[in-house]
Parts: sequence; C-alpha cells; structure tokens
Amino acid sequence: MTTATALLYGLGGALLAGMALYRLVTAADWLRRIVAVNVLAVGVASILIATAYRGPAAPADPVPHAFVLTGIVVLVSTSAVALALIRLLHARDENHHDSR
Amino acid sequence: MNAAWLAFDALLLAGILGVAWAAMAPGDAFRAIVMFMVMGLLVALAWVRLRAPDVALAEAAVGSGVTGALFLRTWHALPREAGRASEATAARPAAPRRLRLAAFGLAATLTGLLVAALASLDGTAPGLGDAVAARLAQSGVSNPVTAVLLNFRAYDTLLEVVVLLAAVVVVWSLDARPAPRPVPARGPIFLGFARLALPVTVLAAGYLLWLGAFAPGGAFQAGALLAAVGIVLLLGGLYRPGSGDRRRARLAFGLGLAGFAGAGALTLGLEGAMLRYPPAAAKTWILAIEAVLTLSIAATLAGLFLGERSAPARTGGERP
Amino acid sequence: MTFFDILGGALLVLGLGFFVAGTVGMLRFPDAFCRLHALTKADNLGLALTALGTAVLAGTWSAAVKLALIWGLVALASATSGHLIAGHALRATDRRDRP
Amino acid sequence: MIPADPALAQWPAALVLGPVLAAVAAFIWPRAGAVVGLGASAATLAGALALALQIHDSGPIRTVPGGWDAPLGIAMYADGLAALLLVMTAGVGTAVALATAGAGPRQGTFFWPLWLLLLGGLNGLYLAADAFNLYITLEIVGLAAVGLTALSGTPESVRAALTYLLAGLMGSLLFLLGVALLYSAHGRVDFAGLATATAAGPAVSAALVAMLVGLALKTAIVPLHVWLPAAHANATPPASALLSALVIKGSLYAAMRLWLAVFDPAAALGTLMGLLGAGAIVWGSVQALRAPRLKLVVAYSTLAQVGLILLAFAVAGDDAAAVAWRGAVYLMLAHAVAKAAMFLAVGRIVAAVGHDDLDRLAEARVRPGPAQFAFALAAVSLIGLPPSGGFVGKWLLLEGSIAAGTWPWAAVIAAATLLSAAYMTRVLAQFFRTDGVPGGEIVRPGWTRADAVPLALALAALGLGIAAAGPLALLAPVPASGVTP
Repeated sequence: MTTATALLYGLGGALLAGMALYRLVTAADWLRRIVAVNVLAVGVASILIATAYRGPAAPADPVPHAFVLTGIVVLVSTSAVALALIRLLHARDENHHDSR
Repeated sequence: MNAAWLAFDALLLAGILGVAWAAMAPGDAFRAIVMFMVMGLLVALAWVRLRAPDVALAEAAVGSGVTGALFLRTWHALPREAGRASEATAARPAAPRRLRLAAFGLAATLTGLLVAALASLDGTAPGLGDAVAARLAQSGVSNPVTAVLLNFRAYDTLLEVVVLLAAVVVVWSLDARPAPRPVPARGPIFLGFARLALPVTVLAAGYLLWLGAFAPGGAFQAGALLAAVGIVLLLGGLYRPGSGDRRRARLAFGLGLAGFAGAGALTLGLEGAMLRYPPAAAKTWILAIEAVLTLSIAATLAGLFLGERSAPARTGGERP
Repeated sequence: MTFFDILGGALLVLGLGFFVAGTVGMLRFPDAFCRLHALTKADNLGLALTALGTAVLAGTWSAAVKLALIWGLVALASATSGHLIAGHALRATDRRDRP
Repeated sequence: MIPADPALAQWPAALVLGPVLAAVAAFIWPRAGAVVGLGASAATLAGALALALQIHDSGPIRTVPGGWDAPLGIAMYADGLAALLLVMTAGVGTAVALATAGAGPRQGTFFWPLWLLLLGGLNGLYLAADAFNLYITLEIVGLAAVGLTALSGTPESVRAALTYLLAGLMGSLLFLLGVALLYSAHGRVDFAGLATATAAGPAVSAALVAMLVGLALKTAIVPLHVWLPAAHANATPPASALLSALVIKGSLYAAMRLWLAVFDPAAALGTLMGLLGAGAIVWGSVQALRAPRLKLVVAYSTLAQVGLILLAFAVAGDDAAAVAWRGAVYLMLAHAVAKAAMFLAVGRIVAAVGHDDLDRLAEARVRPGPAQFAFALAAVSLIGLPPSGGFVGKWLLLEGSIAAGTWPWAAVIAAATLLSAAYMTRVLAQFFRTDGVPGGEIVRPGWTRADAVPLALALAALGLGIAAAGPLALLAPVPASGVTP
C-alpha cells in the first residue's frame, strides 16, 4: 500500500470482509446471506481498488479496476441466480402447503 | 488539506461499515435491502475518491441499482408475514451461541490475516499501470480501463459475458411459474415519467457507450442503464412479454456472447490469436463488440430481473 | 481563490444545508406524508443548489448543461417516486382504518 | 515451447470458443439442442485428443490470446496434465451426453446449454495460466453446475442448488481475495510471473490460505463438504454424473496447479492437507456405510475419494512427490470415468425399481441386470482392485508415499481401500439378495440401448488400468520441471 489513503481503504475492506463472513455464517434467512455475499465482494473490491491507488496526483492502475468491473458483473449474475432459487423455493413451499 | 481528506475518508468508511452492518442485521428485510443500496452508493463515492470512476459508475448502476432491483423483486415475491422469512426461505432458526462464537472466530481470523497481509505490503509492487500506459496508443482506445477490458485482457471479458449468459440460462431454467401477485396500479404519473425518462435514458446509455472509448463509461455501464429502462417498462406494464417473446428474448441474451465469441473465432482465423485485432482497425472492432454487448447486457439484466415470471402463467388466478 | 470558487463553494454549502434539513425531517417527522414532504422539498432544492455550485466550479457550459439535465431527471424521478410512495402509504392507512 | 505447427497453437482458444458458441446455439434453438450438444461434445473430444497427441510429441503449448504477452495479457498453457484432464472432460461428457440424448427430450431444453457452458468453462479452467482468468472460469463452472443441480426441479434439488451456489460463491470470493492479495504483493497475476516473483511475505501466505480454503469449499473437502451430498444425490442422473465426475475435478485441479506451479508451500501445510484427506476418507466412508439411499452412498463415496487424492499434497521429496502426483491425477481420471458410470447406472436402477432406498432394494421384484453389472464394474475401479484405473492410481500414490518414507500415508491408503470395499459391498449385497422378494417372482429386464453408456464407461474405467502407459506418459514431467507455465 503506497499511501495512507490506500491503506485505510484496504483495512476497511478487510473489516467488511470479516463482518460479511460473520453474518454469512450466522444469518437465519437466505436473503440476508445473499446481501452478506455482496458485502464480502465489496470488501474484496476495496482491497483491489486500494491496491490500484497511486495517490491524488498519479493515475491509478487500471488493471485492478478491470478486475473489479468484471467481479461486479459476475456477482450480479450469481446473485440473480441465487434470488431466483429463493423465489422458486418459496413458490414450491407454498404449493406444498396449498396441496395439504 | 491531506489530513482533511483523510478525515473525510475515515468518515466515509465508517459510514460504509455502519450501513453494511445494518444491511446484514437480522430484522426487517426491506430495510436491509434499502441499506444495501445505500451502501452501494457510498461505495461508489469511495471509488471516486480512489480515482476509479469507471468502477464507481458500474457499482452505482449494477452493484447498487440492478442488484437492488433484483433484491426488491425477490422481497416482493416472498410472504409478508414474519419479516418475510418463511419456512422455505429461512435457512435455519436463529443462530445458537456456539455457532455465533465460531463465526466470530472465523471472521476475526480472516480480518486478522488480511490486516497482517495489507500492513506488510511496502508498495514496491509496481503493478501493470505503466505497461498499460506504454501500450495504450496501440490499443485503439484512450480510456485505459476500456483498453484493458476489451483489448489487453479481452479474453477475461469474454468469459465474463459467458458468466452472464450462464446466469440467465439458469434463471430461465427454473420453471417456477408462481401465481402472479397483483401489481398495484402505477397511475398516470408513473407512466408519464416512464414516457419522458425513457428516451433520455436511452440517449444517456448511447452517450456512455461512446464515452467509454476515451473517458469513464463503456458497455457494462451503458447496458445497466438500458436494463433500467427495460425494468421501468416491465414494471409499468408498458411492455408485457407474450409467449412468442421468449424466443426473441433468448436471441437477445445470446447475441452479445455470439458476437464476442464470434469475433474471437474470427480473429483466431484472421490474425492467428483470439481477440487480437488488426492494429489499424482496433477501435472499430472494440466499438462494434461493445455495441452488441451493450444491447445484450441490457436484455440479459432485464431478463434476470424478470426471471421465470416471463413464462406465461400456467395457472391463472389471483392470490387471496 | 477567485470569486467563482467562493460562489461555487457557498452554493455547495447551502445545498448541503438543505440535504441535512431533509434528512433530519425524514428521521424526526411522525408519518410517511410529513417525511415525504420534508424529503422531496429539501432534496430538490439541495440538489439544485449543489448542481449550480458544481457548474460554477466546473466553469464550462457543457458541464452546466449536463448538470442541468441530471437535476431535471432526478427531480422528475423523485417526484414520481414520492407520488408512488404516498399512494402506497395512503392505501396502507386506508386498510388500517377500515379493517 | 513454441509448437512445431503454429496452427496447433490456436487449439487451446478453440477449445473454449467452440463449446461456448455451441451453448449459445443450443440456448437460442432448443430444438437443435441435442444435435448441437452431441456434435460439439464430440468435436471437443477430437480437439482435446489432438492437443494431447501434439503435447505428447513436442511438449507443452503456451499461447497468448489477444497477442499481448503476460503479465499484461493473459496466457493459456497446456501441458500433459491439462491435456489429460481436457480429454477426460470431453470424453466423459460426450458419454453422458449420449446417455442424455437417448433418454428423450424431456430434460433436454436446458441441459444442453448448461452442459456446453460447463464444458467451455472447464476447458478454460484447465488451460488457464492466470489467476484472475482462473477465477472467472471457476464462476462459469459453478453457475453451470448449480443449473444442472436444480434441473430436476424437485424441492430438495432446489434447496441443494441454493446451498451449493452459496458455498461455491463464498469459495470463489475467497479465491478472488487471494488474487487481490497476490496482485497487491506482486503486481501481476500470471502463473509464470508469480512463480518467479521472490518476495514471499504475509500477503502471499494469506493469499495461499484464502485460495486453498476457497477451492476446498468448491471441491467439498471435509469439513467444507456439507453442500455436496444433497446436491449430488438429488440431481438427475446425467447431472449427478457430470457434477461428481467433472465439476469437483475443476477446483481440485486449480488447487493442484497453484500448489505446484505458483506457490512454494511449507511441508507442514502439505501434511495438513494429508490429514484433511485422511479425515475425509474416514468421514466419507462412514457416511457412505450409513447412508439410507443408493445415490447418497455414491455421493458420500466422492468425499472419500477426494480425500484419497489429497494425500498426494502430503508427499514430499522431488522424485517421490512426482510419483505421488501422477497417482493423484490418475485417481482423478479413474474416479471421473467410474463415478459417471456409477451415477448413470444408478439412474437406470432407479428407473427400473422405482426408488433408491437401500434397505428395500433386496425386496425389489425388478432386477435390472445390466445396470447392476455396470455398477459393480465401476465399484471395482473405485475400490481400486486390479486391473482397474483406480488400482493404478492407488499403486502410484502408495509407491510415492513409500519412496518418501512416510509410512503412515501408506497405511491410510490401505485403510481407504478397505473402507471403500466395505461400503461398495453393502450395495452389491443388496443386488444379489433375493430373499426379501414377496412371492419370489423376479423380473429381469433384458439389455436396452440405454444400458450401453454406463457399461461402456465402467469398462473404460477398467481399461484405464490396462492401458495406463499412454496417459501416464503425458504426465511424465510432473511436477519437477514441467508444470510452470
């Protein structure tokens, strides 16, 4: 980490990742877990973006930015699948109760 | 000035951490989703601070916007009682004390590892910024992030589009067909807004796409904006997909990957390497790929939002 | 510091004040309608002042046009969503009043 | 490293592009799904075989798609190890695709695009020589696998798919965290550059731990296995076959590649991996001995088999480790072929009997002989009896651990063999028992075309033991010099 700013955001990312892992393990419902996964991803992104930062005067390293952009799209795709599965689980559950 | 900025950064980070914690806390799911979206906006601000405007745009549009819409759509489909945690959607009852302790241990280990790792870095790793800058002139575009995404590491981006297609294939394969929930009437004001905002948003998406070549922006940000247009259309009932539209939608989802992978195959034949563009025409290739990608990404994100509801309901009937 | 820097800064601070007022209103007011009132009014004005201040600081006409467009769109969107939220709240209170 | 024929240098890219383009076609035109799927699978198999032959003759192939060399660009790297797994994926996949195409159109619509995306993703994974590139291929594989899990549409499978997705997502995010740390420590993520980068501090160690834990989650290494039994036991038979034969091999290979080519892990970490493997063998076997359903037995046996492969991480010493790694890779190969045969055979048995309740199997009036025979043949390889492929793998692993002087691992391998014999015998005994059949009247359906694929795969698992020389020749340089791209 080249600057205090980068270190600050990197440490923030580490904290976010830890918090998200805690909630991921302890959360009682699926929706909250998907939120936690998204927060974990923000933590990882924070470390990458902080790595790319070269101070207020120099341009930042674009390669980690590209990594994070890719990660954002991958995550929205995976979250969409998870949420669709949650909806399906609920729909099946409801039909199950209706038929009883 | 430096200390003031550091104070601002610390404040912003504290805000992000607080809102993130609130988003994951047990309780009202709606509140959690709103908190998550607020976090996305704060995070976008942080990325601007760290000179990553491309990422900030994507975070605001995709990470906060589209993901938030997906969350809300799911929240709407879940039962209203008991904080919307039904028997099916609850992974398990509230965590017992032992599990909470174990989770805390895990989380503390992870954070400790990361802090030790980050503190040990002395900033000597040069990164690839100089390598990008040195070859930027040959890439065909002048925005370094676009150069990395669509030229230097275009293969990664191709695989990323594969992930997007895989997601929509899976979502559409989940044959839920839930009973349609009554959608509250949007009223004339919403429809008026939609009619007014749509053309402007389409214009803005085109602008972002064109901008991506030399300034922050590009296919993914533009696609997310267009997807928002699609979601407004769907929510307002201005576009109601019929059964025949499923095929057209699949075509739209597949088009971006077909175009991108097709370009890969074409360059493999012409230039002897996948996605090595003819040097003089690199910009044309990149813009053509991006244009197709934008439309397809927009359709795919909207398709992910719509999900299985796009299937004409097998059994009609209103929910009590 | 030029005159424009000071003007822009002042507009930004003024806009920020409106945002703070709107937020306090949202947190303190008793029901959805009062909150909406505070939020939409204050935010629209706050955003207008912020956009104006930014335009003055940027100092180019193209930036000013873009900022004006942004302000218009956000005002439109917030008015619409305010209307939607109010409609929803009205229906919810109706249901509560007449069980 | 430049191949003799420049046209062949394009094959790695083609092996990724082909299945992906076919997946798009199968998604857009569902009615052509089976034709496109079978054609693309067979073509990929042919391409992978050609690549393997080329590598066998003239050594590893390294290409840079995009024309920008690493570290800015992305390199693709194919050596004997990658080629063998490419052939395994396309071969087993083509067989499963044949079985699916024969089963009728019901589950076809989404099976084909999902399988082709999985094929493209796995091909990309095996050819990756860049940590971030590897991450994206892991995500493709993960999403396609979740889709295959949920394809049967039962509530159990949906719940299993959701658990699987969440575990996989957490695994890949931990992996990405490792990539981020590697980039911040070295400023690059290409394998070749990472291997030669000198500074190894806390950041690199943390990256190794994060990546290994993430991959362990995706590979279902005990105790991170909780998602696997439900996912593999509730999917459709072809999906189960693909999931257990191919999908977990992807993340296992990733861990292997990173271990050998990128990191220089401490010996203690290797011992830890070995201990985890031993634990997985015991846990998986005990659960397989207790499982009430046939599909669950097969699913739990995967945990034990993966544990066996993990033992190779513990063998130290250059020459001994080389032998052990070849054994581990051969076990992966044999497990893929035998497990695919077994899940397809179980699918046939369930279709004939109507259930897979192990205790009631002996009461079943219908005895699908060919499928039970295929199951028994596959079991021979999974137990590791001669002359099967499983035997060759186990033998090499044993040889490596004895050469390294680590006798306890040899004892673990022997115990694993006994345990797998025990849980497989538990199943086979039910096939032969007829005393529970009410009335004593037994129906034995004859051979049908649908029995051909599981039987062929089971025979191939045996054949891997007889014709081991060819595949092993590809692995000859592992790991001493040949694995660093």
